[in-house]
Amino acid sequence: MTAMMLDNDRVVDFVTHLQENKPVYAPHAKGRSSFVFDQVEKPDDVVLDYPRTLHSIKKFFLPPQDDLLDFNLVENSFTEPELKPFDAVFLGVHSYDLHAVMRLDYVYSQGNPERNYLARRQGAVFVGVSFTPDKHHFSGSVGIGTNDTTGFDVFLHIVDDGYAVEALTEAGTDLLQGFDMPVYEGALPASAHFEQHIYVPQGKLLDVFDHGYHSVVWSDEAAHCTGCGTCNLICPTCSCFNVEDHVDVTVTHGTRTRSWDSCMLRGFGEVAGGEVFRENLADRQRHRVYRKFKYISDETGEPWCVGCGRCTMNCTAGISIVNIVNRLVNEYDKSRAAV
Amino acid sequence: MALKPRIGIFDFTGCEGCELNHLNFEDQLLDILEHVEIVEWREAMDGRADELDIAFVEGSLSTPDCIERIHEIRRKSKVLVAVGACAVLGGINAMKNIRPIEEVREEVYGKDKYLFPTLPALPLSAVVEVDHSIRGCPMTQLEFLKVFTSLVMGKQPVQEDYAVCVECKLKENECVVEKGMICLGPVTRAGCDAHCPTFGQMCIGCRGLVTDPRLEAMEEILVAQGLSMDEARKKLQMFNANQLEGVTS
Amino acid sequence: MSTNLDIKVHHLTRVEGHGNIVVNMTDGVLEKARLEIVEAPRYFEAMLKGRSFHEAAIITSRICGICSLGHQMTSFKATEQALGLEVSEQTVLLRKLLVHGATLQSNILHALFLAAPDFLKVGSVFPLVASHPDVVKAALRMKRLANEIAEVISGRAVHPISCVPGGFTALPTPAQLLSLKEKLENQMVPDLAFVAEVLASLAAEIPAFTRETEYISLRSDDDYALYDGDICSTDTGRVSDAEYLGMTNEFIVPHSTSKHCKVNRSSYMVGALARWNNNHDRLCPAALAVAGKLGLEPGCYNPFMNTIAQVVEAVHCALDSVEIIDELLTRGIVDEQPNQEPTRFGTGIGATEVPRGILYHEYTYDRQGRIAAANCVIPTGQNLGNIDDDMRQIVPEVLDRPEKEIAHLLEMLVRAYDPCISCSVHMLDVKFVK
Amino acid sequence: MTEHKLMDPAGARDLYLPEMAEIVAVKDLTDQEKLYEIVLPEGRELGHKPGQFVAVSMFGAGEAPFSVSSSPTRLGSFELGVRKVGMLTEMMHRLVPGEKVGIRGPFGNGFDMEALRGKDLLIIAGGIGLVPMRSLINYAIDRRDDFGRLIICYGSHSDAELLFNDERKLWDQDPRIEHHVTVDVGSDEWTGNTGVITTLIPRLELDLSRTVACVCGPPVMYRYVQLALRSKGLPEKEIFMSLERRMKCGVGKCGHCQINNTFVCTEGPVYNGLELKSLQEAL
Ligand SMILES: Cc1cc2nc3c(=O)[nH]c(=O)nc-3n(C[C@H](O)[C@H](O)[C@H](O)COP(=O)(O)OP(=O)(O)OC[C@H]3O[C@@H](n4cnc5c(N)ncnc54)[C@H](O)[C@@H]3O)c2cc1C
Ligand code: SF4
Ligand code: SF4
Ligand code: SF4
Repeated sequence: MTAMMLDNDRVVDFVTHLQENKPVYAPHAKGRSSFVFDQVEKPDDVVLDYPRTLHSIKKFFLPPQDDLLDFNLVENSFTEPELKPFDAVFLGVHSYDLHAVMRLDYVYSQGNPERNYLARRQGAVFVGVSFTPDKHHFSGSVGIGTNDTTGFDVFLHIVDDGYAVEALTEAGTDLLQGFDMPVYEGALPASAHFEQHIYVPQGKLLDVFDHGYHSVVWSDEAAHCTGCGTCNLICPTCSCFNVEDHVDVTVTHGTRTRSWDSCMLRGFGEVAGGEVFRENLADRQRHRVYRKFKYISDETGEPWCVGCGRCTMNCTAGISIVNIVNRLVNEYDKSRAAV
Repeated sequence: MALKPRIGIFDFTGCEGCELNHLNFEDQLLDILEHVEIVEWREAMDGRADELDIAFVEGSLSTPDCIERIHEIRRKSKVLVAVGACAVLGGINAMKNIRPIEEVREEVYGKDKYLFPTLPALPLSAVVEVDHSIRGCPMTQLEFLKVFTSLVMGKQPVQEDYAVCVECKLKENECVVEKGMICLGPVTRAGCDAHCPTFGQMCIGCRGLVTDPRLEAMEEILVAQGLSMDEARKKLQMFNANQLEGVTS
Repeated sequence: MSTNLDIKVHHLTRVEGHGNIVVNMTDGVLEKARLEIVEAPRYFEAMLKGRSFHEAAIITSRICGICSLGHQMTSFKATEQALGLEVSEQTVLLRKLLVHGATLQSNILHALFLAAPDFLKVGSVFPLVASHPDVVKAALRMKRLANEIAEVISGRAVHPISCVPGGFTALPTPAQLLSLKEKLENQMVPDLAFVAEVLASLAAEIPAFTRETEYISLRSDDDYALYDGDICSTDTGRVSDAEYLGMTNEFIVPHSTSKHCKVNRSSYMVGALARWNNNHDRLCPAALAVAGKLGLEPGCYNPFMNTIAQVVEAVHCALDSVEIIDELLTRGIVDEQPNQEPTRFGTGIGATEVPRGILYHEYTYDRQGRIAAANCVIPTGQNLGNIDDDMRQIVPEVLDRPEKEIAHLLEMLVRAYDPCISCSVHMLDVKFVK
Repeated sequence: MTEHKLMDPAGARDLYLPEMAEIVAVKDLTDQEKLYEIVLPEGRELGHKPGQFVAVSMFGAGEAPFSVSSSPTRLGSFELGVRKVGMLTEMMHRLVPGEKVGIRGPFGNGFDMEALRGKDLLIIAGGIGLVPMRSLINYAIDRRDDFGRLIICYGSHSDAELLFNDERKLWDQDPRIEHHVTVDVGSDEWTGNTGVITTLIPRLELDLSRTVACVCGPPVMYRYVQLALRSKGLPEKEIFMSLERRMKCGVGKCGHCQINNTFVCTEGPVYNGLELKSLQEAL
């Protein structure tokens, strides 16, 4: 399929065009140097050239706080809050974040499929954009290039003076309908170069984790970790949650709400009576990383980490998942050399 | 618990911001009054009560008179709730505990220092049994409502025991460390909905430390940000002097 | 008429902090008539030592939750002066708006929740929920809005968050400001008018007592001085804030954990009435009209009228807030970061009008930007001598009344000053001893 | 898994909505434990297996998992034995017959009753572990001929904390049940065994070719019981243990109960010794 050319100075028009049919969600600047996905109000505010957003688009389908039911204490009854599909265009999504959504699709479809997630996921259309890796991105090491179009309906490749626009699905072609663009003449650019790498050949990555369980890496890294939970909470593929009942001040109504949780927290494995399974931070750190590279990966064959770099960048203690994995790789190589 | 619990509000040494925060429930005050009868509250009303279902007590204990009064309050109350950093931790007043008390008195009152007896600033739990805590400086209104509704329903209020970072991340805040600021969020107990970082300010640790706080890791972070070890300790001590000294958990 | 009196009001109610009223008269000789401050000393000046400039206001804010905003503003001014930090005009406007919010909040709290029960002869605001629901609802509405101003601009009504030395860490959106403005105009202004009507009908309940004293407040050329100005005395006129020590002269008295002050007489008064006496010409016309309706006249020497002066001031603050918001909206909110790059390290003084009167902070910073010395002079401390002097005059005037009534009158007197005892002891009960 | 093929939500269940079920009877077991008899709407059967659990909802307090204590062979209602330990269980203890609670489930794998057919059942229960085991015991009693020997070893901290005394008296009288009890610390009246539960095991005469052990109790118990059984020669895969973990969903989503790569709520709570051996974090 031929790509079309979207000049930089027409991006605002393009966003306006997308807004005609559906609400559009796209990255916006926040704070001193951060970005967040938000519904577009002023097309001018959309930022397509950004390193990564604070939360991934996971937040729309699995919200940080999600009411599971509303209850009435007087009548001891409940109602289910309405579940609305996110019938919207998600503009400016990076490849690794859509890969993360696809992993969540798997989690919420297999075993006991969950209506709450699946219902919200309906109707979403994805317009991707390629990105320039910064010092934390390493999605290339888990097989996700900067221009990986898997799952997208439309993809914008960064080229000189603008974007080469590729329609990838029927829904994507429909989106572009009515917005005239000249044909893009050049070849589509290849994936950009990553500074950050996991040093293991593609396809061998998961083997490393058959060996790393008893590594000293875990206690080494845990010594610097505060156990704050940040690394899980900003991860686009983390999906654990807590459930709590909240009662309003009239003590007649309330909601049962689930919120994102983190396996790095001490209380995550605490049961009544105070026993904490995985009391040790080293065990928790291992569990987190094994959730990304082994447990589900053994089932599906792919790493559950998509290489977005969020956990490393946001860790105030400077703990780097790439560093952890590379240390394991190193130990693995050594043990194999010894054999 | 009686259908309409009789409650009292008491104060010890502190800034009374927590008490003021009781009056700041403008939108909920009338609802709250539906569920309880306020029978004693020096700051807002005349009168005293002999027996109470719930005592909300703010302030730290720092004179011999305080110790006597808190015993009396404990005796007459079925449930005692410590309200705010001063009552729960000793609060900012406990910073004076770090330096020898004589030196501090001398500095403020000079030769007249013996006119005014004072003790180290203690949390209520150092002297009497405390049933529940509402943390924060000032007390977190969110948490007050949670404890209040729990007590009215007759259930144990749950205390958050994870870092402020959790709530901060749930709100998709830009981490203030990103702006070069120093933040005690990673070891401070949540429950405030990350109020300070949400307004671009650092977490100062007013809600106390989480269970099993990773202090060495936290100090390492602060030192990496350019503080000396001594300054890092001081930061942590602002609200947690007693907890760090083992006076309270 | 009795010649012996023994009045002890232990842990005075409806005031902030712990104090006792003590009056003692034997055979017609008045031995004691005073307010004893028994709140535990708090040692803030000592706690500040060695702290960084980022922490100064966070710590001093905890001197008092009721005046936390005032302490912060004063602290910023002292720090900024000491470190040579310039702040933007936007920052000053936002701070002035915050000060209005804090003044509204405190004045409304005092006039309607703490003092009004005296006028209506009940022990607290709670019985008024049933007897005067309109007044209570209006009061709650006003207090909510006053708090909302603080919440929108600084994140929190008690111990504000986002104001820091050099500026703000977070800024309000124009939409938030607009909504504040609408509520100020459509709720606060009518609510204040309604409350003024109610108070006018209760004018007879205000004791007719006068004692001329020295009144000290800030004064500035261009507005009703709250955030900034020179120190101004009704006795001796204006001096700059650098001379604050000579305008306070703190000294220790044994019956109070808070220090006392005096300047040209044995005592002086600060607070809303002092501001009224010095600055009534700077009030907006609507506030002056309310003053007229409530019988508050220039040169008023009745301390009980302090409560009325607070209500008059509230009207001014509400209307001036609207003007500040208009100006902010016209200029547009500029996304700026606080200026926290010191250009010098030295001594700085901050003087601001907080609801209870002038507050002074003085800090000296060492070369690492840590506090080497600190001094805070608190309005309630400045008023304590004046309260004692009032008591000494009022007791002989009312000896024909029953002791209980005298005690109640004295409580009302102390309350009229809206004393903030936690503040004053940053380092009240009434005791009559025979 | 490359391209996303999104499942139609119409095919997904409402996983988190409870059914309001009526408590028809409440019985005190000790001062800390109560037994609740519960009926689902329209008298529907719960349809559980021994070893499965339900999530009980109390609005305002939340949800918590409880093993079903009654046997599926006893129709019309099901029973839960609840120990008072915290927020939700304290509120539950105030419930009286006629009131309703929310129920989700049954969840978990439970015991594979087909696989146990014809075997000698060695049931080892510590403390509150008897509550879930009672479901299996009563199942075996009701289908007595389907099984070989029925050996019950029950240990408790003290004699005051012993559960189901009336029922256990019947087990004592039944010649086809071997029922052994021990307490860690006995009162002056106690005449039975004292000592931890593992002291009962060496005395047992087992036919190793047909014995299956089913174990439930506090976490510390498992390691020692397993050691004791192994030293008797019972293979790991014939020892079944029921684990406890924190749970928030019961349907394999919330992540709290995950041990290495298994979810206790869907693949457990019953595991055999061989499976647990590969789960490093299990015990
Ligand atoms: C599979 C399984 C079967 C169980 N069977 C029984 C039984 O038959 N009888 C019985 O008395 N108890 C049983 N428990 C333990 C019971 O679930 C806890 O005692 C109960 O959750 C305590 O709740 P609480 O609110 O009273 O306690 P709190 O300490 O106040 O707990 C607060 C919250 O933490 C979570 N939580 C705490 N402890 C546990 C736990 N052990 N497991 C899961 N979540 C927890 C719950 O969500 C609870 O709402 C079982 C647990 C599991 C996992
Ligand atoms: S973000 Fe860093 S410090 Fe926090 S839990 Fe994760 S690894 Fe530990
Ligand atoms: S583990 Fe870290 S790098 Fe990997 S997807 Fe999660 S947040 Fe991104
Ligand atoms: S701002 Fe503070 S509380 Fe928030 S994530 Fe960063 S370190 Fe944690």
